[in-house]
Amino acid sequence: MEPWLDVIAVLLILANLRLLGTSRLSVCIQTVAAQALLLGAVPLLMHADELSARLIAIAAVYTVIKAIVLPWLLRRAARELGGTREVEPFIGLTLSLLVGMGLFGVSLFLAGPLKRAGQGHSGLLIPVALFTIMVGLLVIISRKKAITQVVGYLVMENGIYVFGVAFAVQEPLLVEMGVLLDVLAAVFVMGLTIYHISREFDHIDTDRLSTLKD
Amino acid sequence: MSLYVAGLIVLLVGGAAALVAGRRPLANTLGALTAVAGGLLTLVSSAATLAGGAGAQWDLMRPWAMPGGSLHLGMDELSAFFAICISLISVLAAIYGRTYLADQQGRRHLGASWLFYNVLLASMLGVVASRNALLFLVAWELMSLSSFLLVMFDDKQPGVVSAGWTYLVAAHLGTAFLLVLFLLLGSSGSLEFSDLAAGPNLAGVCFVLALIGFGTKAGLVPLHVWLPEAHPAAPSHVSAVMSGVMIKTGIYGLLRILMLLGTPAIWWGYVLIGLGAISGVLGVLFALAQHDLKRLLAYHSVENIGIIVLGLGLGVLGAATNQPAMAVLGFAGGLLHVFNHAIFKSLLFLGAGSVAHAAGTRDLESLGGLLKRMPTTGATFLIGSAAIAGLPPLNGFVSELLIYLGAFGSAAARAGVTVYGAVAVILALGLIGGLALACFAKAFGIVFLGEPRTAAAAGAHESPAAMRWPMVVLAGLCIAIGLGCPLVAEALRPTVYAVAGALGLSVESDSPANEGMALVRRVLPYISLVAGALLVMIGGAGLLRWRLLRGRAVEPGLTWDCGYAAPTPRMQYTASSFADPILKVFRRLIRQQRQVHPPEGLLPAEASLHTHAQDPFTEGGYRPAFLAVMWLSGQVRRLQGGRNQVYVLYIALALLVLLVWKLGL
Amino acid sequence: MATAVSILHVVLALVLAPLLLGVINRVKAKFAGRRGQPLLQAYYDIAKLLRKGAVYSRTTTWVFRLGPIVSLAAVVASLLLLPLGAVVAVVAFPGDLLLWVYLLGLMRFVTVLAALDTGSAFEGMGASREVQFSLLAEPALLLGLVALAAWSGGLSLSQLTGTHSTGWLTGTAGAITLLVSASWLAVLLTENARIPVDDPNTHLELTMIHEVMVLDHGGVDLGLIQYAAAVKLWVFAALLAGVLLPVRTAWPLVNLAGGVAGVLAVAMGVGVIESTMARLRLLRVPQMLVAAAVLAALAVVLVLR
Amino acid sequence: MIAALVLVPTLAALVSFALRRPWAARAVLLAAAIAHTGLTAWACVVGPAPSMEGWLALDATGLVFLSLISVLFLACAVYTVGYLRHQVSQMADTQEGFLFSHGRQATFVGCLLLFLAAMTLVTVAGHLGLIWVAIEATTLASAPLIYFHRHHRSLEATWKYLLICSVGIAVAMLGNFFLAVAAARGDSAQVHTSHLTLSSLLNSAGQLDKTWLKAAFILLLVGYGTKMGLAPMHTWLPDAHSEAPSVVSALLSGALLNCALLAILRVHSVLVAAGEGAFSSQLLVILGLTSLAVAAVFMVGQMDFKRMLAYSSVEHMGILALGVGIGGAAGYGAMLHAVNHSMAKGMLFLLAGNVLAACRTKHSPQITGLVSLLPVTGPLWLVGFLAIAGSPPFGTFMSEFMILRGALDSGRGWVAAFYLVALGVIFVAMGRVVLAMTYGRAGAATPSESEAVSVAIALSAEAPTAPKRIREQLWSIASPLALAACVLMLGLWQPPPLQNLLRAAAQAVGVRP
Repeated sequence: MEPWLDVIAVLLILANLRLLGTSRLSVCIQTVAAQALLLGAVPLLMHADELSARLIAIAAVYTVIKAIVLPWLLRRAARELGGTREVEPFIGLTLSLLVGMGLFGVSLFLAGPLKRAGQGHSGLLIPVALFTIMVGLLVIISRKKAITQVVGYLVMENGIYVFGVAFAVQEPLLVEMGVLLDVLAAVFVMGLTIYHISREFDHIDTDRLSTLKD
Repeated sequence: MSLYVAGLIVLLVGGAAALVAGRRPLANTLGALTAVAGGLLTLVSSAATLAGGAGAQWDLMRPWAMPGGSLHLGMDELSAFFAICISLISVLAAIYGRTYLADQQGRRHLGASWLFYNVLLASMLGVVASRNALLFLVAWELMSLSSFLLVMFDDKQPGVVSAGWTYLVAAHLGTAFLLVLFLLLGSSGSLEFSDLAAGPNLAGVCFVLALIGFGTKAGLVPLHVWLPEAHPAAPSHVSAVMSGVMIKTGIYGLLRILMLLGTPAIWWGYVLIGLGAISGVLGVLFALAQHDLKRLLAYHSVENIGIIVLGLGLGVLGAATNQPAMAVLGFAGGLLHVFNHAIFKSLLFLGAGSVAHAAGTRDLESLGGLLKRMPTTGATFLIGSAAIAGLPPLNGFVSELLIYLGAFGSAAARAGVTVYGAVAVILALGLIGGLALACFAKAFGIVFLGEPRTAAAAGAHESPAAMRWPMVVLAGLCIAIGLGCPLVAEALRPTVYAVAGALGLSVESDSPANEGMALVRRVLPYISLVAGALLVMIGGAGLLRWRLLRGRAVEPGLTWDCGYAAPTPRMQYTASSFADPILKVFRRLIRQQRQVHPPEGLLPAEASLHTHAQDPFTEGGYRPAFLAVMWLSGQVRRLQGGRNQVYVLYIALALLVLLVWKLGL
Repeated sequence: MATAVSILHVVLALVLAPLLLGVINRVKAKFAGRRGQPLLQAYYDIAKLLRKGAVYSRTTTWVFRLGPIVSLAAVVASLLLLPLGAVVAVVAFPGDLLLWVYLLGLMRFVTVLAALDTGSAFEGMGASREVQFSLLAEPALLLGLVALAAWSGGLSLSQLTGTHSTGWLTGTAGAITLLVSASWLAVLLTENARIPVDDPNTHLELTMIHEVMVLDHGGVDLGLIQYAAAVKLWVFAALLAGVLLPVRTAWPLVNLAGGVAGVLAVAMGVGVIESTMARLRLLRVPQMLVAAAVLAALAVVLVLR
Repeated sequence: MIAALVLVPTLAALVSFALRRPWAARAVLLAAAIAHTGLTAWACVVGPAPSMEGWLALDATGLVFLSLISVLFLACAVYTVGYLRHQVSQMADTQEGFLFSHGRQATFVGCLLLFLAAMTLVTVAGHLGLIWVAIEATTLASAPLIYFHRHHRSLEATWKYLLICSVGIAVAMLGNFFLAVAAARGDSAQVHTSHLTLSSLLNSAGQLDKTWLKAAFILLLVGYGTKMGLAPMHTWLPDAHSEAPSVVSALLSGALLNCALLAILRVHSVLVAAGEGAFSSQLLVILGLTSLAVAAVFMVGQMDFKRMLAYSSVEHMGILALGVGIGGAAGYGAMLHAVNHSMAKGMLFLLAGNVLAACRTKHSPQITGLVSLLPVTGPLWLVGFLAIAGSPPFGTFMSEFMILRGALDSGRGWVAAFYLVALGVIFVAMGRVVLAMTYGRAGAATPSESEAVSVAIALSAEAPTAPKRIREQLWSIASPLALAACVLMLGLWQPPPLQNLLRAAAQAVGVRP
């Protein structure tokens, strides 16, 4: 199954780059959903020989929440908000891509020592995890809209998940569910907030969300 | 011992009771009464300690549920001396204060005011009695806080809030140095005074820390800037306590630390002399430039602290170079001046309070002719003025004489390089003396003599008896100490010996340190003698004058104004004009804003001279520094620009930096 | 014997003090080619004033009346502390020099207050100048005392001027004596309101200092003031003469005679100065006093080196 | 027993959500707060045993934080009752004058109780994963609280709070993974997360992989540090504190930040046990100093008094991190300081609420003479300033003194100097604002031109235009008074049992007192 992991890793990288390269909000959400779908598959692939009901259950719940529920929420929020459907980056898309490539390099560099320390299944999973986290941060930092920041946050979460999977951090159910619920709730609350923002502000533009400052 | 503790308890309980009484007139009486009662108890107790020798000293230790702390009080010669000063002045000021505040009864929350006053007293008495560093610091800050709260009593007046702020900040920042000081001294783990000791090579650091920390409280230049703000802002009986004794706790602290540090280094003496000289000269110069009576007095506190520190510096210099006579004279002079200054400065502040109370203003240029209207206040103020100017036969002269003697003795002995320190002391004292004389000639002359310059001054009335008596007592003390100086010096001897002994000088009865004391014993009777003779001669001359004028025509008339027959009060010389020539000589040292409109032309129109003296340390040092910090922080605030994206970037950067730095990834 | 001579000095000083004014005036008259007033004119003036009644301004208070009395008492007290060359003072003890300085300060203080008590701008102005100049004279006086104290090793005025042998203007001792004397001459001229600092002969110029301060005094008060001023002149002259004087014999009476002669000589010297110099502009006076202080400081450095 | 501590407020919250009547919600709030305090007191006495295989465990450190949370919450609950009683349906904004409404009172109370439950869970959790969940839960429970005033600024603050804290929390989760990896190294190929209970981590600390452990600490420090308000991750804090209702600010500052600190302390204790105490201490000291510096800079010239208090929280979190990092006497000092800061800051925010209600502005230059205007709040405002600034006779002085002592004893002269300079600058800056507000002629709030304001003022029965003495409600001053008394007591007398508890707490986080 190892080769499949590499394929998934590459797909994840491509998803990240697509995220950075697109100018459309809907594409962003779509990409995150796709990423989550891929992630759901990773633990199954990694432990294909010792599949347990619990593992499958977790993977299923995860996939449902992150690939279906949350994107649906986001899409709804985006629709409610109206406004432009562009992501409105602070830095140009090309530059975003270039920075993304740079970040990938950094990830590879950082992953070196980590890999030595950890026990790698796929040479690519750890750098991909780091890369995904960084891209998530990059999206939060470099995009104007509040909703893209939620997207960035989700991407970051995805990266952390990849990391957990890569090191086979197999947590007891309670924590795992707790984590998932927290993420769900977080996004839900964020979505709610954005909904309020849309009512309070003319259109969702975090430019307007900078009246509180020193 | 039990009297002292009882006094503290009376003060605290009384203060609390006054607080409960709140706005009722009872609060005023209750607060003053307990302040007097508590002060008398501690006065008696500490006087007994000082008089009773080593046997009367006490030490009281109780556990305190506080890590590092203990309720450890003690009374030795030094503590007792300062406790006497504090109690005496506080009692008199409390008597004065009750009447001073009487017209606020029912309108203001006097209970709180008396609570703060009593806490101030208790904390000052606690400061001098504390034998545990933590307890000392708590008492120290309580003292600052309570006096700050008293300063804020008239917070509706313009400028008081900023004065209070300046004071609070100065007090607090000064304390920071003390924290470090005591922690360095207590690095062995215990914060009991008996266990405090400077680590190797740290004595100098400790001295500097003590100098800054305690110097701030004492008002040494350039740490004095709070003093001329805060003291005038407080009610006058509080100013008397603050200026008279509270700033002396700084001197106490400095002495206490010097005693803990043992044999001093030579440079400490030079530093003290240098700071003392600067404080003394600049203090009196700034005072001369003031037009606000209480502000003027406040600057004089800076000056007198300078004189005291000159004495201490001489003492430290003597201790460091083993010149016991000089050391003993320096310490004796400094300590006696602590006592003397407490007396005449509180007298002057009480007098200024009466003036402000009666005339409604403290502006010199609006006063005048008050001696006729307030005879007792005027006479006592005159005595205080002469005393603070160091004139015989009053007490101020005696303490300055002792310092002079130490310095002259060193010069006469031509004892190495320290002679130049001694010469500096003499020069500084001489200059201070001359300037103080000028300043008090101005203060007394403009306020009490001549004709009233405003209707308010013309309508002034003498204060009630309860305000006059404390002043009379203090003025009497000025004279009594001047005449009875040998007795006073004898009473002071244990304290001086304790200090000198702790600083590494041998004070056995046949040791050289006694030269100093022997000199004091030899000289002071002469001072009494000449002072007595002076009084007799004044009486004689008065008698002569009376004899000559008897039966002759003595007529009232107008002041002879060189043919100009109708002088008006506005034609009198003003305080600004009086001080102007001297200030011009020293114009480089003080920043005075002058607005001169000289008379012009053949028929000159209105001409005027307005001077406004700002403290150059405030204007040239602290304010620009504050503004620079403000500006800088204003620049840095852009970092908090309101954008989430940037904020997340900070997090990412922090993460990156830490990871790269710590793990070398 | 020595005590009797000391007392005799005080008596002589009290008697002869007004004579000094006569001497000065005579010298000035001689320089000007006039006959001049009688030598005893000051005595006549004082006597006449003491016979008069008094007019007091309604503005004044008891401070005004106290001024002349206290200043007379203070200056006489300072006389008690004053040696004349080898003639020790009546009261001599370590540190008496400071009491001496501060007694003169007391005299100044009461005079200034009495002046301010009149409420007149003239007197206020005089008072202001008085404190300014005497303040600046103080360092010169004190530094001179330091130099002599360090040289003689004594803390009493009598030791400073009396017991040590100055070696009459030779060597280090001479240099010190000369420097201190020059410095103190300036102090003398300032403190006693002489030319070039002040002009004792006019009242109404705005440049005046001492005379304008006592403008409102009259009769007995003025008499006391003038007498006190004369004694003050004697005090300073005696100090100066004591330092400069070569007479150091074993016979006290000779010393006294020499001393009195020295005082008269100083008075003549003052007369010469007043005749040959013009009054300085007021702004120049501080410079002169600072220069005097520098001379005294030089003496100090010379001793302590 | 331990579970009850969490369950009681949770159930109360659920009840509250269901309630229709505001007064009932308030009653539930008060009852739950009292019950929680009672349970906590009981826990202090009994010292409950760990349950659920060490997932829930209450050690001395946890007990300290639990107690302070509980006490502060009780104080805030009392205050909240008074606060909600006087809510009107429409309020005028203090800055821009528009009208806004509030969230439902029952929801507000419910969220408060959930918030309490989450914070309690942090203190009783003995498993790092559970701590993470609990901390994330605090974020979610408190977000609606910040958005209680329904207007755009509070919304913006809520949004920033949510996003920044979520990012931080995500980083912390990564840190937890790292820790799990570090714990699994020596063991087997499979990482098993029961390793993440504190007890097992501490027991097997010696076998943890050092590199992963260090990386984990950095991630957790930055992650939880975001929540705790350590600079430069503190950026959400001033916004949230200034826009939230004052009682929420009090809880955020006094309780929530401490929870995050507790999480960091847990990890720190693991590092100390693993022999890497120097590493984590150094980082704590550095972040502590950074926070102090940032707080000092931003407090200079700060005009918004609630923001000023928020930056003061940054400062004190810095002091706490510093104290823990320095160790020794400072460790005890830090524990004491956590208590002191909670009390003092809680009091100050509650008072700020009173001031805001009376003066209707957060712009401090418009406020003067509070002493005359508000006879209790005014003096207490000054007391609070002195207490928070570390002036004797308040407990903060003792704790700051001990931290300084620790710094000097451990030879960190420069750290001590920096600490004192920062404290000095902050004192000066804060003093300027507070004194100007407290004293002088009472001439507060220049009423804005908007008509709405006067309507709102009339509704709230407090007329700032006529600066006369205002009679204050007992509800609104009882809590600040009690908290002030606590801080004062800690400066004059620290009960020996408390000393023992604090000492044990300091020991538990790995600093030897």
